Amino acid sequence: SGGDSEGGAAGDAIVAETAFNLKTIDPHRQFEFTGSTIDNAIYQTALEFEDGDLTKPTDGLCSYEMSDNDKKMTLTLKQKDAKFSNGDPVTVDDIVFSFKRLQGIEGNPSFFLDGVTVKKVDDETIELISKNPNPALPYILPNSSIGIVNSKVVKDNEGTTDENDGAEQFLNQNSQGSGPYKVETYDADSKVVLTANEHYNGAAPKFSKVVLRNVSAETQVTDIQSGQADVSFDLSSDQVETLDKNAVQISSLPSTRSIYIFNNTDEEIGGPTADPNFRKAVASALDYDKILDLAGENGQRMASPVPNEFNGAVPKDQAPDRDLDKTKKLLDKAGYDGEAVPFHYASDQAVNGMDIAQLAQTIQAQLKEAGIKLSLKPAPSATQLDGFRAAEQPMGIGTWGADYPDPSNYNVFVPGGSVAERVNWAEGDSTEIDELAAAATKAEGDDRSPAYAKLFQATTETGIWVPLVQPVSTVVVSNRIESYVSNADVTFDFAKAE
Amino acid sequence: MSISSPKQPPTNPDSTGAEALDRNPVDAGIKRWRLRFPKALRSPLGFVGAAILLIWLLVALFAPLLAPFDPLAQNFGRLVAPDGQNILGTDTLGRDVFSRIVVAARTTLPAAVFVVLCSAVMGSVLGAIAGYFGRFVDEIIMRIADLVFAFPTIILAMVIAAALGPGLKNAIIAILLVSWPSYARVTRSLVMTARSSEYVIAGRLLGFSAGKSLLREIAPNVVSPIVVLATLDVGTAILTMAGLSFLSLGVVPPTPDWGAMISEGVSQFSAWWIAFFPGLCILTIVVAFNFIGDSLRDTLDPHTAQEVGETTK
Amino acid sequence: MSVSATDQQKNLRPPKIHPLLRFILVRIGISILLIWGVTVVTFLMTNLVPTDPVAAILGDRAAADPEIVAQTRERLGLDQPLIVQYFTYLGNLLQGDLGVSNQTRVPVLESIGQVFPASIELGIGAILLSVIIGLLLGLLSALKQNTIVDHAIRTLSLIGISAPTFWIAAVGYFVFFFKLRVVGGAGRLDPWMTPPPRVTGLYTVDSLLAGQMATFTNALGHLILPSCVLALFTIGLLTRFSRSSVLDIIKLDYVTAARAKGLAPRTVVFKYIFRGALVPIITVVGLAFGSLLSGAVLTETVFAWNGLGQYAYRGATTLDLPVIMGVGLVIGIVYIIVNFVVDLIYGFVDPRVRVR
Amino acid sequence: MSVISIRDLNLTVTTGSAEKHILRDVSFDLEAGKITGVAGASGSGKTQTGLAIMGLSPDRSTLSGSIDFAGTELVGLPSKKHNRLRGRQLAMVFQDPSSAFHPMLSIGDQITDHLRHHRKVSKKEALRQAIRILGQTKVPHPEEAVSKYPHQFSGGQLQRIAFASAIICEPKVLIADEPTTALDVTVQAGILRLLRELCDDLNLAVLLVTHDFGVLSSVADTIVVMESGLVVETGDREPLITAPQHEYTRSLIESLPGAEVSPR
Amino acid sequence: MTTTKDDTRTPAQPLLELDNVACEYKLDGGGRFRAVSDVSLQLGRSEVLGLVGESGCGKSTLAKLICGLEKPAAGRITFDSHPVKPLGLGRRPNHLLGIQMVFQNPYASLNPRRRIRDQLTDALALDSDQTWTVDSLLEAVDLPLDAAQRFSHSFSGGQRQRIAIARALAAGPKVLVGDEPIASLDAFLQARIAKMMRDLAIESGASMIFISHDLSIVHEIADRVAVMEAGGVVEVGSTEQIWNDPQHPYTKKLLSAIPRVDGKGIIPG
Ligand SMILES: Nc1ncnc2c1ncn2[C@@H]1O[C@H](COP(=O)(O)OP(=O)(O)OP(=O)(O)O)[C@@H](O)[C@H]1O
Ligand SMILES: Nc1ncnc2c1ncn2[C@@H]1O[C@H](COP(=O)(O)OP(=O)(O)OP(=O)(O)O)[C@@H](O)[C@H]1O
Ligand SMILES: [Mg+2]
Ligand SMILES: [Mg+2]
Repeated sequence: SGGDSEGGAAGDAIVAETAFNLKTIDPHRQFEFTGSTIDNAIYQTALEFEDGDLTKPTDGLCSYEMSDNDKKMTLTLKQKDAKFSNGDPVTVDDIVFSFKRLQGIEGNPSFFLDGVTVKKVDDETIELISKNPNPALPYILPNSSIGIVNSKVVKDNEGTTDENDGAEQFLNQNSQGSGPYKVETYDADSKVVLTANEHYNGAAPKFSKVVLRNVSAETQVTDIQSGQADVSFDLSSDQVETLDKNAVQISSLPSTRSIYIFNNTDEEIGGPTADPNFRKAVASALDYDKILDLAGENGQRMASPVPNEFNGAVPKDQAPDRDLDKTKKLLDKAGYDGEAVPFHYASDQAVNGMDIAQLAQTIQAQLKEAGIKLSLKPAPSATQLDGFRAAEQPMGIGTWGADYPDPSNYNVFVPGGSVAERVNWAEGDSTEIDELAAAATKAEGDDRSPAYAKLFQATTETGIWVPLVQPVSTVVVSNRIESYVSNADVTFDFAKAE
Repeated sequence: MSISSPKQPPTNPDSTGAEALDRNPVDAGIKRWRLRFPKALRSPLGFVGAAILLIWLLVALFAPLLAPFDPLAQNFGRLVAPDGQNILGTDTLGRDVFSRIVVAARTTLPAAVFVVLCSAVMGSVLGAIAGYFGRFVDEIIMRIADLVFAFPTIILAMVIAAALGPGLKNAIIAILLVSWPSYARVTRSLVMTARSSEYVIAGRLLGFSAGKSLLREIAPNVVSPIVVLATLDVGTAILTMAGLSFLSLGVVPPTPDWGAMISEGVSQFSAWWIAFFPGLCILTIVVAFNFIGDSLRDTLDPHTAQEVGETTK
Repeated sequence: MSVSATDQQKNLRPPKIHPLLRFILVRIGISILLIWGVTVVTFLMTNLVPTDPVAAILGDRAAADPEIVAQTRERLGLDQPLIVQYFTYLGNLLQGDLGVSNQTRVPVLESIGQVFPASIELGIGAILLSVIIGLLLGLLSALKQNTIVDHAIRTLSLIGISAPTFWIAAVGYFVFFFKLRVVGGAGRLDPWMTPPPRVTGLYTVDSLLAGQMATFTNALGHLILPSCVLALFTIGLLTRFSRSSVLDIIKLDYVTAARAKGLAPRTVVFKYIFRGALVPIITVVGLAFGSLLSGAVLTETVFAWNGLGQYAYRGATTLDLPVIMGVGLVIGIVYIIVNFVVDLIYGFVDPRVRVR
Repeated sequence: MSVISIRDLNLTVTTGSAEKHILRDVSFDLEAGKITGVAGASGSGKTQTGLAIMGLSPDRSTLSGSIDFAGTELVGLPSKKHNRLRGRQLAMVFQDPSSAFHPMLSIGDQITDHLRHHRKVSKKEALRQAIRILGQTKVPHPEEAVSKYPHQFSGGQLQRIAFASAIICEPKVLIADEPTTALDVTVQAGILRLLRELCDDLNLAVLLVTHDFGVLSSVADTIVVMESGLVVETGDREPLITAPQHEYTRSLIESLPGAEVSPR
Repeated sequence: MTTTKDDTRTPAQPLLELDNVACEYKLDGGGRFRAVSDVSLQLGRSEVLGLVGESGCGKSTLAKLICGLEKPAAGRITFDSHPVKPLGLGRRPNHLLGIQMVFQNPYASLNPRRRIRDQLTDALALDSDQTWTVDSLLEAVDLPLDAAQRFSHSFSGGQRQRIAIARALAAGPKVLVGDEPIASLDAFLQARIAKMMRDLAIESGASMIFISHDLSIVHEIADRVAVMEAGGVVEVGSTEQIWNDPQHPYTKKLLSAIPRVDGKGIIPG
């Protein structure tokens, strides 16, 4: 195709395409994929995951040390040559301000540092004191939401560390980070352009410009093949399959997202779903292989909501299999009379290329074979989420993306957790699980992983959550890019592409 | 907001000669009225349209017999290209595209006809009231119609569907709410012309009340243009429904639906058959209604025909 | 049958203002009333939407905290009665404040300022195409009434108004861009191109103004397919309408009179027939512009054309109320203004209104 | 010497699959300086006869026979050549003056565009002539009239303007199709007088189509009576009206109030 | 404005009386147009009043006023000692049903979608005396009996006008208003239809107001003539009087403009 010569026109710009879910690139407010992809390129963080190894946080701007009781973390400024895009050096004050701003402005990611007190010790040291033992903290700090901003400039532009903060618009248009790039133009609806930060203390990126375009997945297919784009984030496995493998490079990574069926525990709302037998019947009625097929080549089974690569994951060979005889028995036990259960899902959503609407239809067809009737209730994701949040949906598809790679992030699925509340599952509903949860929280060091695995196994066994699949995060890169880095931490590292 | 000057049919000096009859457009139209349907179908376009429609009606009627497979069963390989078994291929979930297309005719056709019937009734009743009673009743109804006109159909329908949730019922409500004004406009203008026409005044002089003359004298004269408009509008309704489904705001899956199939298909360019054939179905059926409507319109007198034509969106 | 001028004047109580001025004033009045109506409809419509804007504003995490929710609700005035909310909304509107998107936190007016020129560029492209092609085809078809040319044009125009836009868009994109490469791809420019310095916001115009020929050709290459797709429906509409409108005119005495004067056929067609047919056609062009705006939603989605349609679609599916209200208002106003202008043209073109 | 001599003119029109014989063997002459009136009930083919001379017969009609115009055969004349005669040699005035003018073009424009086309005169010169001609047809204030629009005139005035437009190129033949039917009697008299004057002054051969024997009785020199496409009687005005020979003519005239027909 | 009092009063109580009636139209561009001003007229029983005047002088407007189809701006109209009220949305009051009208345009005055029989029956229902039947009506206006089953489109203009006359007569009117009922007919039919109207009206004991701009026909059928100019009545008198001794210059002008069918080649006026 003529794409190559046309692509050549792109010169030192790298064009990446994704279907935007961009709300802001103020690091302390952003909480979505697009925002964090951008902020990853703009901001440095106190700690990092080197080479995408999510199990081991490493030094970023700072090095760290945890106290024995996991209550105190000491950060020491390590990269003293780091400079913001306006040339100011990165100081401890900037880090402290960034942490405090994250906490104070009550944005979506504020919870990251819930219960943590930030204290400047001297010009090189910061202390983070947690009320409760907080072993997850090193796993939290690499998140791009905790990017370090230039405190002086941000304060000059209405930035504060409480809810009166007014620097969001400013930060969208004028990024204040020390990462390899800075914002050139920001248009939340269509396009964000980044240019190289000439003060960046690392190796200067090969591509001095990054264009991130808002493009639907179907258009990404044609664009990546025709040389209109260099990187595509949202292709489904079916779409990837059709690509000319000689013209593109494909990198698939295990996703950090989980897709599950939720069942409401309140009989008034859920009807049959309040019955554990029914829920378990659902779990054994699904044909997981076919679902896996939808997710594409490297999709994985899940035995709990926790991704397989994380600490605390239940080994995937323990995931249930299809067993229609069992289903039949369970349904008989539940006394299910064939009534149609409303099944809610977001009709306009795809998770790592997995179309939720298609998944829902597949589930419906499979459950029908097993004698369970679903009536599909699609809605735009905003509406669907409203109903889910209000705990009004009997059954449906939920998705969870890891905020940080630590099992404690999945406590939301445990009774009393924020997601569990949406199926009316409260603390005290199951003493066994409450005990397991307490044990997991208490566990330290190497004990944590098995303790959490036990907790999530028990949680999953209730059938309230039926984990479906851990999709693959597929990044398609055009052949114009000779080498690149794509890992579980940064889906695609613009600065390292050549 | 259209400026329409009520045109009186030309009055020419006349004779007793019978051949003079053809010269008055009003009469010419009326003379053909009783022969209209068969005659309209005799025009080549009308015939082709009727034939296509007939085929589709038969398809819808006998869908269960025609569909070789269960349209919902995900029994085949996914994205299989058209072959001997799946003559139009399979979709992303391994369902037979041909069976889905055939069965989809069962939802689309009745729904479109139903929505058009409802909006034709609603619109023409409102339009007749506005046209006959005039003054502020007219102002209120027509300004509301203008407002609806001022909103792009699909956006309004989109918001309504998004608010009420997707689903055939809600799509129908949405389309109903945006499509009545064209009927209101046409009816109003026809009623206004008829109201001041001499035969209606003659009736009033004979002691008909306004309501009686509206029902007995005006209504029969308004019906045929409305029928024509409605025929043309079925096509529009099908397109709007397909558009809503395309934006996943229409028919709820897994019910087969052409618009939804296209939307699914465009994400799979290489599996072109998923989107291509349903598009063709929409095209042919809308063409059929438009061909028939157009031939019917040709049998109306020019003034009325223009009235119908002008307001069709 | 006319009355002699003197009789008319004797019994005439002349209007206090010139009829043209009055005509304009009445039109302005109606337009303002309609725009007000649009504000009411947008407001009511979005208030009927059963969703909680606060949750959308705060996002998933923060919405879980009832305290923050209550605070936000108060800050946004959502605890006030509906009527108070409406007047606040109206007051803000009058100050040019359309609110802030729940999703992106960007002021709606600013976003619309961004996406509007894109839609206008597409709309103008499409309307130009449809007017030129539609009128010529319609004229040709009428002049060759009942010939094979006429039948062909009529059939094609009927098919044109029957095709689902989004399907044609997808097929067109696949064939002309993906397979044949004769047009530009999705978006308004190739991704690595920098938009021209903004003057009008229309890339084709701005690039010409800035003398950037490469950008111009690129923008044009991207514009051509979506505007053709979008124009397809209106071409059909205008062809049909101008045909019937020309046929109406052809029958009139003044056309026979013009032919009887031995004028060149071209003069008869363009000076007499076309001019006569144009007045009703102008009205339909106004209406067609409205249907273009509708069609744009679907077309823009397929072509990743970052215009009002896509903005509206995203607003509607995320139930981003300020966005929906803003777009509804803007499109309503554009529609009303277009029709106002059409009415004015109508008034100016027709000497019966202009001259007394 | 007749300016136009029509012989055995036949006109058939095909509508759909049916063929309609509109004119059957029509023959009569038009002479310079004389007004030839054509009378007949509605639909008898009066207008079509006039249009056939102008070469404006309906589409899909066939014309046969002969129309001789000063040596030129008009039947079968290529339309380009006919077009050169129209407006310049052959002029026509229509029944309803208010619909014979384009509502959106000024009077000056409409009565001079054929002058400019045929004679290639300048716009200014054309307007000058227009004003002169309007004066000749007694339109009040000709200088202002040229810049006005049709709706600003009464029917009678418009018909005068139509006559002005017809004679501005100094034609030899003028066809007037019911020029007074749409007008009031008082206005009609003025128009008839104008027609007579123009015919005499310019030595025009006039074909006056009408079904009003009162009008014919006032201005026509010769009268042709038609019945469903056939000429039933031709003759000089006075004998034809007072002593009609054909039964049809007789019945027509007798039906008129105040007609003075000599008893048989 | 020259106005003339109607001084040719019929001795007894007049059937219809117009007293200083005026009517105004609102114009599209604003402003008002006074189409009829200060008209006083009387109509006796079994009499035919001709109303003449040039186009646009207000004849139709006057006819509409009489039928209550326009609202008078001033003045009073009395029919059979009842005031004529403008027609609103409701039924026309019974005592006013005695005024019926025949319109100018025969193509528009019959309902194209209803059979002739139905339209005549509607009218027959009003006449308590049962003077007519559908058949006798058709016979009276010289139409074949099978006409009743047909729709209006199968009739020529002259035939339709006769049906319209039949319908007006069927209601048993006391006043028949004909608004240029012959104007759109062939010249050779006009006199015939006009005479038929007069004969039928008088035979059934009604009076008639006959509006026309064709003076020679009015001369044939009217007992009295009113001449209108620019919204006002300038002269009223018996037909003979108007014809032989017109007083008003406008009447004179009007009369002298009628061309005579005498073959003399004299242009009138
Ligand atoms: N374009 C046409 N196509 C077919 N038939 C036509 C056409 N124009 C006229 N006729 C028919 O030709 C016949 C003669 O028409 P023409 O107009 O010459 O009559 P006329 O004597 O002028 O009548 P009038 O007094 O009503 O003007 C009529 O029967 C008419 O129906
Ligand atoms: N609805 C109306 N609005 C405004 N002006 C009107 C209206 N109807 C009639 N007129 C005007 O009122 C005047 C009288 O009209 P009317 O119809 O009564 O005249 P007429 O004598 O019946 O004329 P004609 O002989 O042409 O029928 C005319 O100048 C006309 O332009
Ligand atoms: Mg004629
Ligand atoms: Mg009148």
